[in-house]
Amino acid sequence: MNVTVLLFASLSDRAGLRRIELDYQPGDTVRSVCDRLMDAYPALRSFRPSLLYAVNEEYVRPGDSVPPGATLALIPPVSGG
Amino acid sequence: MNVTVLLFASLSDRAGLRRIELDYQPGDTVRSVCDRLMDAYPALRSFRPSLLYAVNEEYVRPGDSVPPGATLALIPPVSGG
Amino acid sequence: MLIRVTSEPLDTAEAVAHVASPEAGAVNVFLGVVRDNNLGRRVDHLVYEAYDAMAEKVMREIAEEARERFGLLGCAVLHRTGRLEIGETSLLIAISSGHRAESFEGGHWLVNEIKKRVPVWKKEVWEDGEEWIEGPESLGKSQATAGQAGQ
Amino acid sequence: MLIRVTSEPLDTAEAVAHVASPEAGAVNVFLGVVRDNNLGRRVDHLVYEAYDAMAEKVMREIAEEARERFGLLGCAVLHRTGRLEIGETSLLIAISSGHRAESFEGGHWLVNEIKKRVPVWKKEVWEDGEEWIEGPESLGKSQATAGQAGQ
Repeated sequence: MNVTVLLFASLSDRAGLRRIELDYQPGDTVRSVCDRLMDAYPALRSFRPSLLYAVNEEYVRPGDSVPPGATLALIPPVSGG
Repeated sequence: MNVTVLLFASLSDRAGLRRIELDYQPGDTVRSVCDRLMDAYPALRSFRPSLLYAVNEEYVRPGDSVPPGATLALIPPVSGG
Repeated sequence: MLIRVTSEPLDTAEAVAHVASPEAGAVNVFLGVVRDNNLGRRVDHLVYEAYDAMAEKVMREIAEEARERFGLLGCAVLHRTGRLEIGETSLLIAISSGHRAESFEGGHWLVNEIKKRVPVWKKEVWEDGEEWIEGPESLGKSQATAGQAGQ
Repeated sequence: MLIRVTSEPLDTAEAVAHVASPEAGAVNVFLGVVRDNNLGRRVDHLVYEAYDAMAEKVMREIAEEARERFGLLGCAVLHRTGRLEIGETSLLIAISSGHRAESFEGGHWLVNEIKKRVPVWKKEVWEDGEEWIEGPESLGKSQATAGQAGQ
């Protein structure tokens, strides 16, 4: 199974892509998936302190688990309205 | 010269008219014009404590003067909006 | 500024278009609408009467004051008179401002002042009777608030 | 409730019609509009990007919460995405309630929550460059407010 990671706004501009598939690893959390992602895309590291996270369209905490097949969205500070 | 008195809402319903012309008397104030009006239409007396007054479309006080030719409006508590 | 007392239906799109400005980041629109009930009583329709000329004058004064107090860019205030059915709009306010806070605060202030100061009266008509409503609804028959306007 | 994230222009009349109710005495409409300037800089246009599915979900949660908190009768929240020119509407909120106070308070609360919690981002495009705006404008680059949403 995979984990799908979605990127938006400045993050997606920096990475040059909007959607990444990573292999799921047993016990994956938001933090562990991010660690693997940042290893593959070191340019995203500087964004990490400001990010919020959503798993399957719900805000979650960095320690929360990411189930196999889930979609993890990396959410920079929002500016809608 | 006359003084024109305008009546609205419940006041106008009670008097059965919307507009009354009274003779101007030297030194007329809102109070003196009202006194003469209430003598002619005693049914309006009970309204008096709740009224505001406007002379020529500006709110005024009961002691303010009413010049010859002026329009005095008797204004029940407003309920617009 | 667009200020109007009229027996014609009020047009939200007209008011919004009137307050458009390239500097505006926020537009707030308030509609006072005829409700089917008041103080537990079923309302059939309302009749609004205005001292037309003075009502427009006072509405203009209030709008000028709001523009200064809240730094508004555009302001439209329209009041309808005559017979109004349930769901029809009796009061229409549109304002524009740089940011959202002023648009909400300015709009709320405007409605409150209009209800206190503008010479307009509302008659409620029920199935079995009718009554002129005098004074702000929230105060029932008290004239405390209206009384301040002339003093 | 009418909740929508769309690249099509937002229609005020549709939103107002949606919240109509015979029990409603007040309707409040808020338009977030593209300003020609921000923090002293001249803006040419904006580009809004949303995490569409989640944005609608969060907008719906916020609208439900507003309905309970303020006793709203009707609620419509629409956000536009894509390229928006000066004067175009990016956010449209319409709510109805029995009385005016809730309509102003509920509308203001809704806009504030939407700006804190809904996953939408705005890119400012100037004559000579562009930048993603991240975080509420009032706090500049700080993430204090947005940070609370996920914790």
